[in-house]
Amino acid sequence: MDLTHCPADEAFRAEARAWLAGHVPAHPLPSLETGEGFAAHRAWEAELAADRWSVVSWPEEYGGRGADVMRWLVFEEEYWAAGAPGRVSQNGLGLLAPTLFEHGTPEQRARVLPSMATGEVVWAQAWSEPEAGSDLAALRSRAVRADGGWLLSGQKTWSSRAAFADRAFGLFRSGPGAPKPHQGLLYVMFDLQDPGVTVRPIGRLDGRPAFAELFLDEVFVPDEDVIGEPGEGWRVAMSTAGSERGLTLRSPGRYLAAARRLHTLWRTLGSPEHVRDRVADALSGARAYQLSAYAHASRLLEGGTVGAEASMNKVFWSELDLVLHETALDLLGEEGQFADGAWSEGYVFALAGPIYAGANEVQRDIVAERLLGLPRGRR
Amino acid sequence: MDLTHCPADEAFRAEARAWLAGHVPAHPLPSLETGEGFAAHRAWEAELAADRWSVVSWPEEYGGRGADVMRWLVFEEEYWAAGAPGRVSQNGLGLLAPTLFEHGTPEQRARVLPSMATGEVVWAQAWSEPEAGSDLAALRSRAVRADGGWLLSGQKTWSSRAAFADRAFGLFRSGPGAPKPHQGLLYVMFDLQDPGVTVRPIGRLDGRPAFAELFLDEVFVPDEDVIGEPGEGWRVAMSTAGSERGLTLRSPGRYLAAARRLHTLWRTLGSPEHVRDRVADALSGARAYQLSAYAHASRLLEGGTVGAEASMNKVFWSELDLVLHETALDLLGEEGQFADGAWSEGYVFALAGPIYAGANEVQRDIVAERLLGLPRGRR
Amino acid sequence: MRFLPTAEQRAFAASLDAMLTAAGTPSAVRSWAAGDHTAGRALWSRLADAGVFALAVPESCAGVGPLPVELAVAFVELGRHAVPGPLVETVLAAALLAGDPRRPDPAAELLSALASGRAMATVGAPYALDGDAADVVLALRDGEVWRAPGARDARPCLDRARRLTTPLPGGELLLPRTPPAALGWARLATAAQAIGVGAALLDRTVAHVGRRVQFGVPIGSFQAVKHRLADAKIALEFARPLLFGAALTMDAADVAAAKGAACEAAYSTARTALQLHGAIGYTAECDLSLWLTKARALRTAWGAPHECRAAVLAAALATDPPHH
Amino acid sequence: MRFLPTAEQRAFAASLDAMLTAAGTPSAVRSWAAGDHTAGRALWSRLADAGVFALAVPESCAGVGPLPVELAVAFVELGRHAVPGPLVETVLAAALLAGDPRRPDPAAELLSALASGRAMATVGAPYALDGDAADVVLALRDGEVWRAPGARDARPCLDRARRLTTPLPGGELLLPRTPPAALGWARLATAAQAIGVGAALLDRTVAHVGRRVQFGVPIGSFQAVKHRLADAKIALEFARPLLFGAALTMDAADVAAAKGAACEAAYSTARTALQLHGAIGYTAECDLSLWLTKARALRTAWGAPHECRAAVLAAALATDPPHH
Repeated sequence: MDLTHCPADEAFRAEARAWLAGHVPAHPLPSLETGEGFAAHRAWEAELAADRWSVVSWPEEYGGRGADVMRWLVFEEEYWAAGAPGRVSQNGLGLLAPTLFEHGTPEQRARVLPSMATGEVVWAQAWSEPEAGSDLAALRSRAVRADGGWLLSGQKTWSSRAAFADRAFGLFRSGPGAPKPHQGLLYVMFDLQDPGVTVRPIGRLDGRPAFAELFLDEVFVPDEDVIGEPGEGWRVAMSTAGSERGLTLRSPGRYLAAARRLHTLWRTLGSPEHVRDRVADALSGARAYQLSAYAHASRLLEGGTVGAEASMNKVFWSELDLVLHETALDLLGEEGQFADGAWSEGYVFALAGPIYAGANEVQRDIVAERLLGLPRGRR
Repeated sequence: MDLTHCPADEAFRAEARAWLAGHVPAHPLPSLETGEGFAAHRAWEAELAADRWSVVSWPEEYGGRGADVMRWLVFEEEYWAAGAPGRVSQNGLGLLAPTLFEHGTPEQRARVLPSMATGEVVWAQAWSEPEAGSDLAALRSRAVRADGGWLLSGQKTWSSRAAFADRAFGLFRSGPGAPKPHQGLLYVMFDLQDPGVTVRPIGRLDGRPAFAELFLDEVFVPDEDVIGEPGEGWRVAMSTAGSERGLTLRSPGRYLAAARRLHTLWRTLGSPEHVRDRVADALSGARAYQLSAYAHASRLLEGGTVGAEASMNKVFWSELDLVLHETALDLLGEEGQFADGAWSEGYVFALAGPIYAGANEVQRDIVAERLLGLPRGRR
Repeated sequence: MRFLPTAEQRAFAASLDAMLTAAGTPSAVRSWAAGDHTAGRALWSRLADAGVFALAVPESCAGVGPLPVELAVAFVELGRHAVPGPLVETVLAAALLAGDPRRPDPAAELLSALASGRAMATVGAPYALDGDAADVVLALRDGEVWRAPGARDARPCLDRARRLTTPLPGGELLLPRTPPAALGWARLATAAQAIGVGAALLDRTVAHVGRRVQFGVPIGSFQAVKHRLADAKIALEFARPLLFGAALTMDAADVAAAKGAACEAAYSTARTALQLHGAIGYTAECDLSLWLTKARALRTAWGAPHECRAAVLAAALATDPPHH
Repeated sequence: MRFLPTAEQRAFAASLDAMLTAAGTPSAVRSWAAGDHTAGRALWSRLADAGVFALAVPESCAGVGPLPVELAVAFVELGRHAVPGPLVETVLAAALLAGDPRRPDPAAELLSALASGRAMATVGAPYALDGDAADVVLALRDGEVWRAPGARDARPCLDRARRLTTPLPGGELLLPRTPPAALGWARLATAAQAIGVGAALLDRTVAHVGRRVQFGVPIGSFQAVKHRLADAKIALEFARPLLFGAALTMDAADVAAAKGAACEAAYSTARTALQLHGAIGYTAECDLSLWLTKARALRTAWGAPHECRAAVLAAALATDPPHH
């Protein structure tokens, strides 16, 4: 049992740190959820990619550095500690790319990944539907077989980034008569600029269009944009959920950096007593999440898996993030009310944490049933 | 809307305060849950009764002062502020007496109440059974018809005070073929000294026998000890739950006094920052509970009722009490670990608060279903 | 002792509720947030006609006050309907001006304008809410009360219907000393507003979870959902008596306890409401957002929770000397 | 980087677990609480034979340490089985005596007795746990380490298996200065014990709610029950890496963070365990009580939560200067 990174990982850390020190913008970019900010973040992806820092965990042939999960954790620590911008390609990198590596064809990988790595194509996810939030099996949007491909119709919602993104990926019901709701689904990529797609941006609490509704009316997608076998979409989508995804959805580096920023803010404001406990707990919580990730990464590197433990991670980071940002606003007092304050957008973003990527209520059910073995309720 | 007690209530307050100042023991009595302490508390009941302070809300003919619920609140404020001992007759006063006033015969009242008022007879409750905790409808102990009365058999548990008490009251199944589990129950009083009753004291966390298991083997009770109609026991037991009981189970005076004691302790120990918030919240919480009780009492005095609101009270006071005592122990640090410390028995007692008198989980279900109108779950 | 609202107080609340329901405040809030104050001003006039702004103004200055209980009754309804504008600040301005017994001329004149609804006021300490909309901008400076010649730098807040401005320097000295009790009126009104905000959030969420089906059943039948809502209900129900108790005594500690408890209850109800609405609740287009963001803003305004706790403890210190 | 227990560490834990399971610790705890230390001493010998007390003692003094990771592994198991006695204090005594490089003669001798299990030690600061059972009573006095001639005034605690005593005055000065790092060993061992206590409470409660039927179903199928247990699981699972991270670095802030998180997780798990067991869990005769009361005691011992937080913040201050 040890906590010492190998020399190669430390060399990698030093290289990343040096590069970031020379490239991270001196001032924060405009909000990612604005047209201007989206473009600035896209340019930042290109800058990262130019020196092969945008997709460090990918193989070199696709623009990466073949970093294993431990080295990825190191990169993320440095990335967030340097105050680097949020990642506009997060959805593609975190959800679509792992799926392509596991289920895509070589042709798909060659076609899709390089432009994702540079930010030339930004991907949005299209999972949820109005009647299917935490209950994804209730999907109703459909894919109908057409010559050489499929026609997609229906409505998707809460499509993050879709207001400004280029393409999207999601699940559609291709076998309406499937005996179980998880069967008969198609995992497919499609173009948001297609004339059959209407994108209606939705403002989040602060009014910024952080997600959109998508209306699809017979949008043709060729067979080459289907990932995995038709009808197997659920399995394709879920197969990456059980491994690294539980670890890489939100990296510890992010919270370590945020906790340190909070601590600095606290000291700068004279270390007021009323948030002392929460500042200390944010530091400890971020450290706990970091160490837990090291343990999970160690297990993955030995061929193990991360299953329902991902549900514990989800609850932990989302609540840590929210308390951390609430504490910052409490510290700031009146100043914390402004929409353009240094912590405000982070607070609004953190408010969504317990809701998306599987609401925390569902995650707690999973922890209780799969990790503790409690009887399934009616839910 | 006002918060001014009428002159008569203020005069009553002054009289109570003066009496208590002259009679409350200078040193705390030994623990109620010991033989020695039980006797001391019984003697205290006699002392209260001698000057008609033991049952102020009862009619004068039974030793009371005919105090209405508002005046009772005033009495309780003075009682606890004076640091007076806990009430060994609590179960009889709070549960059996209201039932007798509503459903008892004049003969029963004349026979039972005076000795309850003096502490000569201390009553234990016998509701729960091993398989029926929060789910009282699952009771299995039975009452079989006999000549001029009933034969009680079965097992009761969590019978508070039964280790040292004289008599008990509870529900027994008299109609085993009743179509619904709440039907066919008998509300009955019985003698703990009866040869058919075996009392097995049970130690609580600190080892003190605060309750007991009761094994009943054909214990004969005459018809005169049945309250209400046979088969109607559930209705009899529940009828008093909906009115004053929700208010009188735990009086605000108790928490006001405890919060003030906590505040004094905090200041005496130098006002340490780490519990500041909780001390302030204890003061506010006790005040909120007091004011809420005034509102409920005002409504009762106008002929209104307190129904499912009692479930809110239960959750509120039990959690207030626990946090209050945890805070005291945190303040005391190492000193708070001793079993004989000034706050220790209160802490152990408070730990049980969220469990008894309807577990807080059940109370929250009631609040959600009856006050908010949410759909009943499978529970 | 009769710690229940009178029939008149209940009728006052019901009439405001009915008026605001009919007025459809959400659209007024949205246009206010967009910088168009027309609908908000119209609401303001109707509230003034109902007497809301006269409650903190003494009869000697064209008011009907001071009537803190009625003010609390009214502000619960204002919060329930998320009425926009410097409501609390106008009350505070009145309490400031009424609080100095010498009451110089311009102050008396202003008081009557506030009571009648002719003037909307805000108070900067340091920021002034909606100074771009207000007719009167007061500024608290080193213990003095000034009338500033306006306000600048309107900045959008997380509650989009609130814009914090900075009073312009200079202006006219109104009172040489800030009347110490005036802050209590701001806290009381804020606490009442928070109770109303919390009640609206709870009501809307209860309705939502009864309708919204997931996994084949209304999500309101899930025990975890029920218990969160039960906790919100309990927190609000025990903050309410603190509010009215404070209105009756106007004791600084009682007011602080009410402000703290009401705002914490409203904010935790907001968190519950957001969580149980899920993504739809997180959108600006869902009306829920109007109350969600207000719950957070009220928590900070005129005394954050830790400041309220400090006031509670300071009062306990005065009344409860330690025994050694 | 391999932040997982080694096969040897897992085997060590498993062997202790098997040994303690076979020994049936609850009856030893009960007799210890009643003042009969026989069964507890027998357990102690077997733990010493397994090498538990040699882990904090350097090889130069008949120990096998310092091996803080193995110590943490062992103490998790001691907590899981609620082993009674001054376990942490014996480790602390060893750390104190080993911590002074000059190590005077009596200290070296004592160290070897502690490592072998021949001597059970306790440390008073000011109270000494189980001083009536210990062979060696150390006292921390004004920065010095003394060997007291015994202890008196054994007082029962809320954890009935713990009796706090006061070291007798006088005795022998062992070390003129308390080695500053020694407290870290006490905190680490306490944190590990708390993790084990929490794990035992969780396991027993999961088993109970799967069996206990109310309203016609196992109470473990109620969502409110599930979520409380899920929260306990999450708190314990995120305290565990802090524990082992602290064992690896032995950094004061890491150890304090681990102590704070582990003890808060264990205590909140205890609250959940009690609530979900209901009345049966509240009885002294239910074995659950042995862990319930220990969770509270460990939270206070060797650094209450606020003291641990202060250590975390002090370290952050040193490593993270503010930017202005």
